[in-house]
Amino acid sequence: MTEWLLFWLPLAVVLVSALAGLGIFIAGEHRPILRVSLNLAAALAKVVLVGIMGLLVMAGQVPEFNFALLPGLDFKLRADSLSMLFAVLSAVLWLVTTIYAVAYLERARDRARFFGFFSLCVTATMGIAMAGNLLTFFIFYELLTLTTWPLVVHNGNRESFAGARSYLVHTLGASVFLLVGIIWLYQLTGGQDFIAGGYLGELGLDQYHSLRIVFWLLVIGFGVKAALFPLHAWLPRAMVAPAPVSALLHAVAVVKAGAFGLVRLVEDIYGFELVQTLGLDLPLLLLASFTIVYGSVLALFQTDIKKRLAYSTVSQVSYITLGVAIGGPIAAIGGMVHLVHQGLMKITLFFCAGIFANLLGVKKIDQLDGIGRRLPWTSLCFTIGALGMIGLPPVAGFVSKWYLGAGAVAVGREWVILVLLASTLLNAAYFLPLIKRIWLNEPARAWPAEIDASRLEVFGLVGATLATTGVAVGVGLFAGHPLSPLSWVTGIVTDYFP
Amino acid sequence: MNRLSLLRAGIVLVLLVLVWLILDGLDSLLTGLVAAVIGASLFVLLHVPRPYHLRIWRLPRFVLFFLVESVRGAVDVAWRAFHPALPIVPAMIDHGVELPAGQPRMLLVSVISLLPGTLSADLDSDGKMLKVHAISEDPDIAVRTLQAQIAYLYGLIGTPRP
Amino acid sequence: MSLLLDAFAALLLLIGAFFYLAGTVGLIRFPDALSRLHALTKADNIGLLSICAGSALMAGELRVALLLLLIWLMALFAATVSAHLIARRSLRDAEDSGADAGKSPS
Amino acid sequence: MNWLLPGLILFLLVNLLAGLWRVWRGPSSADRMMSALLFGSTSVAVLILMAEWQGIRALRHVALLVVMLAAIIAITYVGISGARDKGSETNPDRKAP
Amino acid sequence: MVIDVFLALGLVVLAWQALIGGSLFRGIVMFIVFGMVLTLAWAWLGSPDLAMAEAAIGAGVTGALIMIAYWRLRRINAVEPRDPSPARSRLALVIAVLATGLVGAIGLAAVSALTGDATAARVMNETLPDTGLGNPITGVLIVFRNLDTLLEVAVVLAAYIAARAALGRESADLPLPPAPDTPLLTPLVVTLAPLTMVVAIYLLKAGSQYPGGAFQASALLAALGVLLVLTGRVGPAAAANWLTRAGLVIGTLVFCLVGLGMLVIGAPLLAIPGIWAVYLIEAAMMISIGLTLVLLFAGAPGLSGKRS
Amino acid sequence: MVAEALACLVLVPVVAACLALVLPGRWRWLAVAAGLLPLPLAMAWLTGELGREGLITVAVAGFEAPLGIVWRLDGLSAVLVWLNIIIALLVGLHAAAHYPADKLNGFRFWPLWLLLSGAMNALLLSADLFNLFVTLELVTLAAIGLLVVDRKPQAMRAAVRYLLLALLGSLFYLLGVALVYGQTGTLDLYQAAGVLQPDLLGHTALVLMTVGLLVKAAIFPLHGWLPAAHGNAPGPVSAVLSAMVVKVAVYLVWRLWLWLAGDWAIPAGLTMLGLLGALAIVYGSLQALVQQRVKMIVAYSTVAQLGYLMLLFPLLGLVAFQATSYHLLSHGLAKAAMFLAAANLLTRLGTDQLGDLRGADRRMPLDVFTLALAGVSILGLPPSGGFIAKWLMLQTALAQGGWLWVGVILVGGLLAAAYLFRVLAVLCARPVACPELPVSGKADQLTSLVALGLALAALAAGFVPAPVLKLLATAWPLGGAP
Repeated sequence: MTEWLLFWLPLAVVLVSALAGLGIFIAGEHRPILRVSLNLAAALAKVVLVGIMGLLVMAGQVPEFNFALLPGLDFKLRADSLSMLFAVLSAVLWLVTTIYAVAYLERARDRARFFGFFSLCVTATMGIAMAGNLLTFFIFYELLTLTTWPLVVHNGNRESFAGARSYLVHTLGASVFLLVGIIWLYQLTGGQDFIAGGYLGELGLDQYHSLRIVFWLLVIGFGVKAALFPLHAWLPRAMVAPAPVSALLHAVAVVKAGAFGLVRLVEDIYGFELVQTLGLDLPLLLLASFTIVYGSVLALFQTDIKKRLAYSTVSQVSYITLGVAIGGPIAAIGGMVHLVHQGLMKITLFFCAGIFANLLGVKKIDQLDGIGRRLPWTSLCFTIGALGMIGLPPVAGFVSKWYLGAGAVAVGREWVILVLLASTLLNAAYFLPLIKRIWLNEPARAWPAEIDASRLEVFGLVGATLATTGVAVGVGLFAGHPLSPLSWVTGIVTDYFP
Repeated sequence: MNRLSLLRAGIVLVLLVLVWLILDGLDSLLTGLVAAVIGASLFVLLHVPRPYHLRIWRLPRFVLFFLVESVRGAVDVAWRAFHPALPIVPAMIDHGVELPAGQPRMLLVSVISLLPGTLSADLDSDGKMLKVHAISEDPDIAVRTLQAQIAYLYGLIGTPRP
Repeated sequence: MSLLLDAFAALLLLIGAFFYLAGTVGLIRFPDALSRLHALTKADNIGLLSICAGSALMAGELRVALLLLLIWLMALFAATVSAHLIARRSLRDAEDSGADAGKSPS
Repeated sequence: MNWLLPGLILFLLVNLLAGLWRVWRGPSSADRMMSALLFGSTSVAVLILMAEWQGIRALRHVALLVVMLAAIIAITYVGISGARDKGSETNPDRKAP
Repeated sequence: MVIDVFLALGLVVLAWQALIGGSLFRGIVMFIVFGMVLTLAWAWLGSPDLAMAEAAIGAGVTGALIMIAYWRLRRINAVEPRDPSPARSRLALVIAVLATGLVGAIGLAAVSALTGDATAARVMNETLPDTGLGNPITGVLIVFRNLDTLLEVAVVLAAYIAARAALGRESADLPLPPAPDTPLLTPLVVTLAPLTMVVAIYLLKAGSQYPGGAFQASALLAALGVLLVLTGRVGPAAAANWLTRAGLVIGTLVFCLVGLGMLVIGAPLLAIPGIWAVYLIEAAMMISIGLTLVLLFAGAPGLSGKRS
Repeated sequence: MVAEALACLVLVPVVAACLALVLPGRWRWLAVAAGLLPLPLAMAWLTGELGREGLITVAVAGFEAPLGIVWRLDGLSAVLVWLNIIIALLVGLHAAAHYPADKLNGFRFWPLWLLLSGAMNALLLSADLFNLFVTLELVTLAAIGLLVVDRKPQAMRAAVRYLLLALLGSLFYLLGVALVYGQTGTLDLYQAAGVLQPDLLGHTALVLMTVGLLVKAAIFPLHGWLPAAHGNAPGPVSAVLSAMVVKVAVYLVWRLWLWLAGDWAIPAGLTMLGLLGALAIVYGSLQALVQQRVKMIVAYSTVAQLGYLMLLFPLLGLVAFQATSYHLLSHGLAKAAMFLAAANLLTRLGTDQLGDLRGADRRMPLDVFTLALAGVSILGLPPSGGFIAKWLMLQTALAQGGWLWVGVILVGGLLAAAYLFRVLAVLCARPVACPELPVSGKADQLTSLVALGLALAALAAGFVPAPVLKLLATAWPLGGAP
């Protein structure tokens, strides 16, 4: 029984949303109740399944689904600790986002298409989380590109196509590098599983040149989705998508997939030691640092709320890269835990921006004046999220930054502190004025496009937002709890740096 | 089908068997007979009954006439072709046709082209007037002689002279 | 005897060839289409007859002779009928183009 | 005597190609058809001579085939090349530049 | 040797002329002359089979078909000068389809006639006596490599269906030239038709031992059919009755069924049980191919007889 | 039994084609069914047998080569026969729903369809150079007949052009065959392979045959006829033209270069062919990028995708062979699906002009989805058969350090993405006006489902490549990777 469960569970976790997606397509546009129930049921099922899997992993089991496409070419889904981190995040946020999206798109059209691809998109994300080797990772990575495209073009207008085109050019271009890199690696070592500490250590010196090239190929491949400078340009342009998409894209699915890939690359393929030996850590670190500062600076100049959040994402996601590039257990903890923390905070912020836009038509920063009085709960969430981003305790962001800074000091790269400091200042510079406008400024006489939302809609939207806010605060407050992301990550990192 | 047609079909059958024999010898006479019967039935399907028929015993005479005349015609035309001065005087004459439709008229029209100096050029639609193209003198006489010969061959007149 | 026969056959073949030549010369030299037709029909017909006869003599076999006769008869038939049809065609074409002389051919 | 048959064959072939000049030159389609007639009858003669020379009986059958087809082709030519269809009585060759 | 060179040169000149001939009509005549000279060339090279095939198919029937297409083209252009292109392409298609089929057929004959001391030829000469056939070419076509022939008959069928599909139903009244109104034609037809029939059957029968066979016979039959159509004794019909359709497929069908039948009784696929099967297959092929060619000439789905 | 099954593959469709012409009324359907349905059964049995034997040979009519014709079913043929059968059945089903009865019966669709599938099987089985010529002729003519069943003027013109070029190609091929026969005294490909020498004559023969086949395969720069023909053909016909008809010509080029001249070692020639393929990929994709009609885009995509098949020559090796063969298979499925989906759009919306198709996904979601799914395989994105092929191709190219080929494969993928997403973007765009579709009948649904089925098959090919590749490996003639 357990054998059976351990084998099929990873596949079930991945497929449950895919089946939901298909069901939604078949249910079609004109059966909303069926569609929504299906969607919610699948999301709940997924949370449950992921939960079961988490328990198994905690019990020391390794759920693993393996299917040999070809000899030496395995399709492998495996739940290790790192997988679980990402999987839990995705499963939980999918549930929340689904509730939010149902409410958000109450008045929109083409909902079947939207939710169908949304579910498929989650499938891809889950697959990325559970991928046991590079091939599987690549398969879901590309699937993610394909399934998010219809979401980006969802509005069907000129800007959305421009955004989608930019998105495709970047991601597909990157996938070319990724594919070459992966195949090259397969040439060198065959298809090996991800393993803590990497599996390339045995390769001799004569392969180092190849390994360096492959590393950068893969960094390019993952870096586009992770919005690493200079490959980030698609992200702000993709803001044309509906808010739940932005939320999911930027908080969980796409950018995190890239960042997650970078973590896998450094920790599970090369192993930090080898990265260091090859002299690759410093360039990656510099790149991440630059992106952090650069994204923040650009965010400063945005007048559109979602755009500002997008540039903020560019900056924040690089924290993860930064964490793994610094090296050392402490920084690694900071980076990886930021995967979760940033996800929670950023999704909250996007939810809020979506509520502002959807209910009141507020899209620009200067339209935010006094919105705190009109939408107090949402504004509160927004504020908490923003403060978390800046790194104010007790919200989650603080924990990440703390570990990053401490980790940098631990390995003797003190200058990173400066980067963090600059970033924090800039964060404050672009978030605080918003908070001021929300709470302190006088509201305008009329909101740009206020709609008469039903109670249920508002409940869905705000409820989801409150939930994510709560979790974001919770993980910060209870960081010491054995089930918190931080504890979890610490467990992971002890594998990497024994 | 009247007796005359039957007779003709019989003659055709015999001729076709003869053709088969020429082609294949005696090896598979049965196949030959089948082929000849198919051929003869085709004839029966296609042919148009006429009230006159060829008198076989008058054939040798006509053949002789034809051979001699066509050799003369060939020699005549060869002489003209090789003659440096190219002695030809193209002319077109119309000539009445008295022969009935069918084989006699066909024979006239075709054989005329082989006689010295004459070439059948056109026959009007009711078949009563033949345009003859000539490159020598006296085409009239040649046509008239031939008509008589054919008429005699088919028993339409009693003497081969015009 | 055989030599004589062979010589006669050869003579017939040569005669046949001569008439063929005559036909071709006529075809090339004669001034108008109908005249050329004269040359061709008459000369080729006798040329073929002569060649058939010569060949039959050489082969010295009744079946071959009869086959050649059949060939000649068919050729005769084909030649005369075609000659008539071609002449007719040429004549009517000439009439038509004469009648249409005022118009430009389109 | 060995030279006689091939010689004659060659002679007839030369003859035949000389007739080609008429096809090439025309001027009327009647002339062209006529040359085809010449080709038919000359080919028959050549085939008969070849049959004799090479001792292949079947070549006489080929000759018979050619002869029978010649009549049919000639009728096709005449029927087709000059049939008086509306608007295109004139000789198509005159259209050619 | 001189003759070889002469024939070769003649062929080159004629092919060139046929392709680039100044006027279309001249090109067509050149093409037919080319066919005749090619016949002579094959004869001179000592392969009467190919000579027959070339005379019958290459020069004879193709010549007639190209002529009728030429006539139709001119007529269509004259009647509807505005947009002749669809009709043109239809006709061009029909010609081209036909040409492809014929090239295949000639290629078939050409390859089957390749002899000399090649391995295949040597083996064949050893095996031929066992089959009861005297003509190696028929041996190749019907016995040894009959799959080629079977598929080639199917090619003709496919070509016809393709042409038919392109022409469509409305083309039942594709123009045919009026029969020349001369009293010569009836006697001509009456004389030629029975004779052609007998010669065709002879060629079919002779094929097993001497040069000849279904392809040549069918070409001769097709020529006869063309004559009957041209003289108005047989006219186009608007639809193909079942007899016509059966006639079109009988070649392929009989061939396949004989082949499959042998398989059923345990012999190798397409093994030929005896000389009677050779005749059966050849007769069926003759009917199919001949009928196909005549229908293409008539440009109609079916044929109907007329008594004049 | 083997002979029976092989005969079934070839003769049953041909007999059915005859019967479909002769039988009256409803009986024709029976003939069609009887002509197509036994094929998968026979092939399934044969595949089992092939797995045991490794190679199946049957001397047709009981005469072994060099006298007779030998049928030879190896792994490569088997895979292609399967593709042919799948296409014949599924696309045939699509056609049955797509066309009214009068376009199917009589001298129209079915007889040609049956002849085509029979001929294709005959071609794939044959190991005889001349028999291959005849089957190729039959394939071409049946394909051309199918091309004009709708009697559209553009299709007619395209057909004429295609036919003339195909005829030229046939003649070239035939000439080469004659040379081979003259040299070796046999027409059997495998017997000739041992005898034919890489001298001037042998090279000439090879080049002649290759050029002839490349015309039929529409490999750049001889592809000129393809887009017009495939873009204007009726839907089901476009599908089979792109999925099978051009492929078999490439298949023959493979047979010639790897089986007949396998041990000649002519790197210049191999590279040349590879370069043609590379140019085809780039040129075809660029052309597809600027077309204004969906079917034309798909047709140019075929031009491009055919180029990949030529990369076998420079990459020469077992893996490359498996990769290109697998590409052939999955592209066949995906392209058939695409053409069918495009045809559905064209039939039901009345146009396939890109500009008029805005918002088509609202009206025909299933077909747009099919286009997208098939596109995944065409792009070579996972999970799809195209991905497996691309992966293996890249793997062997990288292993050999063939950076040019790596680049070409990757650029081709990107360009494919460009032209496919261009289409999808329009289809998903918000329409100017959104007229509702008339209620779709069962037939329409069936056409959409068939297309979807093919697209799913192309995807499924990404999950179970192992048995197919194993089967292919048994056919590889040249031993391990060089």
